Amino acid sequence: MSPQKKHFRPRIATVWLAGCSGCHMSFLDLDEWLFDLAEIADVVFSPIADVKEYPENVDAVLVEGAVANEDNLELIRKVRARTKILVAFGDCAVTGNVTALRNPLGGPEVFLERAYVQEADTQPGIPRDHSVVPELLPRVLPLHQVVKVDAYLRGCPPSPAAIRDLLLSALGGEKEKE
Amino acid sequence: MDKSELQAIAGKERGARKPVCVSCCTAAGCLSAGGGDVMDSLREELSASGASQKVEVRAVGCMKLCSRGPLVRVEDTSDGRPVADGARLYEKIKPSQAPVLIRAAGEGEAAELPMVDLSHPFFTRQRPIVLENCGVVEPERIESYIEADGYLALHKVLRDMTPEEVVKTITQSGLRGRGGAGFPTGIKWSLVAKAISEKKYIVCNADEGDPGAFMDRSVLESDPHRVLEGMAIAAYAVGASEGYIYIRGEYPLAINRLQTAIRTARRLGLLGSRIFEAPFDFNVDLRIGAGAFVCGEETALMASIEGRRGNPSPRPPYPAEHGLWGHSTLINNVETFANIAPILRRGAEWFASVGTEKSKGTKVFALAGKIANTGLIEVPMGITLREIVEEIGGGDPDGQVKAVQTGGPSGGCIPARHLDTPVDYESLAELGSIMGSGGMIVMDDSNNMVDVARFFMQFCMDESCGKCLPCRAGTVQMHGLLEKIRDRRATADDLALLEELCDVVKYTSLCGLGQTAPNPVLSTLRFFRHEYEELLQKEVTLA
Amino acid sequence: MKVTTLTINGELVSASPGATVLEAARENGIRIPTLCALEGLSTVGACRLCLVEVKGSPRLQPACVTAADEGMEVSTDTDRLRRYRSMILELLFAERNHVCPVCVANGHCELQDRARQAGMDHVRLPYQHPDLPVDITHARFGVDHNRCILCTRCIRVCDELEGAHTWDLAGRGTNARVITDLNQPWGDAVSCTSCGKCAEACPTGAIFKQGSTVGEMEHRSDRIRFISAARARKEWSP
Amino acid sequence: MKTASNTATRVNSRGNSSEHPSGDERFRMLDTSLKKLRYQPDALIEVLHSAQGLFGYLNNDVLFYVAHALKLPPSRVYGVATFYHFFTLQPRGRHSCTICMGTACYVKGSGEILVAMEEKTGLKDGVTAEDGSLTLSTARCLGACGIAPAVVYDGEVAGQQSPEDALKKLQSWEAEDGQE
Repeated sequence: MSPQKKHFRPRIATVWLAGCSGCHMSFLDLDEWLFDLAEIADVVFSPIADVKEYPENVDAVLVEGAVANEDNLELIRKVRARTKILVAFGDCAVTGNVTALRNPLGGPEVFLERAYVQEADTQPGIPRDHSVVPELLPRVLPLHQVVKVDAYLRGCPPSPAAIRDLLLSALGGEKEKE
Repeated sequence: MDKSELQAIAGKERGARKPVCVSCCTAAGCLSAGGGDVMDSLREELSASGASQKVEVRAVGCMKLCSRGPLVRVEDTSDGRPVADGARLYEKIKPSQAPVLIRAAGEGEAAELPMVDLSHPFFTRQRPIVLENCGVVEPERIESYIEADGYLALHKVLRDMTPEEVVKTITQSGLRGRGGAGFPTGIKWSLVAKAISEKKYIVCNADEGDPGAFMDRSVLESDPHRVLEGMAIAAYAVGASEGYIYIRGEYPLAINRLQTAIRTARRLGLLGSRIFEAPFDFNVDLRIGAGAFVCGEETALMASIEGRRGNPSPRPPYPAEHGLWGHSTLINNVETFANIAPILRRGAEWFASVGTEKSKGTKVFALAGKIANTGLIEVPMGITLREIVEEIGGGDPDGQVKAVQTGGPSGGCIPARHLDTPVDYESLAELGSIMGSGGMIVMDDSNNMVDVARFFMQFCMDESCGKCLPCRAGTVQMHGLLEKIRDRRATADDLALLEELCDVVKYTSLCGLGQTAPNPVLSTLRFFRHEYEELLQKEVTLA
Repeated sequence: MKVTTLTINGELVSASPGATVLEAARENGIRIPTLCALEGLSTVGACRLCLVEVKGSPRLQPACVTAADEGMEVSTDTDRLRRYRSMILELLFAERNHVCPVCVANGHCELQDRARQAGMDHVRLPYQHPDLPVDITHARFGVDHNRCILCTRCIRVCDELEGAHTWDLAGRGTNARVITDLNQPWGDAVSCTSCGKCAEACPTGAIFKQGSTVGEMEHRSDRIRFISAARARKEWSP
Repeated sequence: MKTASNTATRVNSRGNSSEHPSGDERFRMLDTSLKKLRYQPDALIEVLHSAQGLFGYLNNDVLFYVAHALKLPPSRVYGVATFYHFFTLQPRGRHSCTICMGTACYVKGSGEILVAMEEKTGLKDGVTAEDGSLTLSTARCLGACGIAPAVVYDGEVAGQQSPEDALKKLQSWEAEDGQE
């Protein structure tokens, strides 16, 4: 990452929790506008950038996906603590959407059993090492049930234009504050 | 049937009375404590003792101090003694004590059994109008009611008064509906009287649904004819010829006694056609509820009488214009009808002299909860809550009275510091509660107010009919939030959301059940907000 | 009978004799959101979205069942009403499992439309996530209870227009469900004539034509109005 | 389900007072109630009360029979039967324990009795054990507030109950049933 320049240069991030990555695909569909974005902001964390640790002092973040497991929970809390504007990015983040379809059917054991035992081709058994498969939360939650959310971007996925408009208004707002 | 026949029945009844009367409570409260066996033993013992020339045993209704049941009262009027002098009330009587009781009664002595002090404020502070016959007349014998001036008011109305005069009397008495909301009864009657309808109906709402309320049940079990007489008078006043009593299925004894009362009244010509030779017909049918609190709401009640799901409908149209099967219908509750005969017998002025400026007469309460004397009380309007709780109720035996809950799931919790509030419609409303139908539950330190609010919300959630969205889904969400607060998982945001939901459900629900469902939350928030706030967390906790 | 004159949102408007506030508003191009109301069917006043403020009345009135009276002053779009409507919609979305992106009615759904119009961008209340069945035993139609908002349009159209009364409501409160006959699979419901009016009347993706996939179920609720007018008034105008 | 419908139709086509093909006497008794209520559709709730009195619960066969007799749509009969708490569509257990949840009982601890019973039996309010031994339920208010908290064991009201009392009663039933 380049060192902070004198004039204000927003630090933005995107985060992928429990979702299909479709929202990120839509983000990437902004194509050449992404170059324009790079002109005005630094992307400091993203699944499409090789950064291991979510950094401090992020100005705005797009969070795709719902909170479904302990890893998601740990990350979203960290993201919240280190970010000024947190955007629930797409329907999974806003409502739980398809990822929350498991909620009506019972606790996580039901699904682990189905996925790793009943449907297993070889070596049935639920992986209990949570560094391999993170522990599932009892229920899948939309972001705002876990942390404070500043803006909501609906859509499955949100259209590239909607993402661009939201980013511009979020960054514009931050810029004015400087 | 004419007046002389009525008087003849009363005279015969009086003539058959014995000097010593042993009355055993056979209302549900005492029966559930074993009163039925006590009654049987007393009867057996009396016939075995040979004292039946001097002593009689009567199966009467509720004697009010339910927490000490089964209750047996002995009145000795031999040697011309006034009843009050020779009355003794025995408490917690067992069948095995019948011989002692009967022997003592025969000999004009007090039995060595635990007795209730009849000079206690529980009895002396009461003002019986609705309950004047309660525990005195035999509910299963119409003659007993006639002896106590029963059906005289109906006779007077049919022979000497025009329907307009009857409505006017009720209006002048200042009687307001005893079902909860307190709508002036006279106005309600005049609306139905004026309505143009091919047919009109009278409905008695006996779907007493508030948890912790048993006033109507006690009246129906103890003095059913009083309600029938009130309905017949109402029918004459508004021009109806058919009536229904919609009664909870959970009250088998009251149903049974009403059936007996209707049958015997019909046999004597006090129901049916040309009552008292007047051009007036009136028949009453029972409709048995099947367990739905919402059926206390009048449009739901009518749907249920018509054999449908008890879903309320938007008002207007009101039942006075568009009621049962589309006809003009008058709906009053049990206690309202029970006030009618005395008002007509003794006059509107007499009735209006009891109570306060805007709330006339008396109110029956079922006093229960953390209090020494649990039971049925009838007090003049305007009496303070403190007098009821501390004097009549004898205070809390184990702890400190914290709040008094009135109005059931539609009402609120009034904190101890407001105990000097007079009991009238307006004063209770000012404190965010309602008069309600008469449940009065005393709570102490051991009751957490968040849990009390949650309890009532669960009730509303279970009883919501599901027709309108705010009540159906709103009660579920409010209940969830209350649980979350109680279980120390909620934040200040959750409390704010709860308050917003209360506002929405209160103002957008279709019927009274939903509109009042937030009341227990709002009133506990108003007076016991700290109990909520103490439970709040700073951070979000996941379940 | 002459027309009624009343004020809606400060504007003097006239309404046909006997019109409700909702009809009066529509005649004058004023939009009041509704869900349970459907032209051609009886009104029930159940969804509470169409509540309006009437001057002089302490209570909010459902426009669909309130008569437009001479001289009435009605407000349909105050801050308070907007706040209530938004919460009502949140309550609906939280009650069952409305997953728009995989719904047959996505893009043609009255619930979705109302939410968009109300500017409701997220649901603050916890989702209840009830476990509800989908019944596809009928040869041509299906019912997905996850998407049902209990507006009872299907019940009314089946009873009032088709006359079969296959549908009704069972249970109560939050456990209420639309059912066919004795709560048996729709395909076994002998009273059903398979006319499809319930599918046209349904405001969401709850009742759908079999074979439709995401976004393909378009309801023709105007047909209900058409049939109703034809039956009642012998008017066959589209 | 379909057989139920067919039997009911056949019964109706032969007139209301004919025997039910199942030979069940109780249908004849239900006919008596129906006749007394003049087959009025308005009397649906009364008819369901009688039917439940006769059969103990309302199964689909009975509901179809009632629907045909009153000329009502089956869905409406089902809707009414499931609206009211009093009606049950499942057979009840051999024993019943009904805990009063009226306010007076609740403030005196009936909630704890319910929790204890639910934990012990694994049943929920309104549910009958799979082996048919027990139905656990709650009542809105028995009107026995004077003896709160009240519990009804097999139709007998008992006052001033504690969780221990209720569990003891449960044990005595288990012992009884074990002997039989």
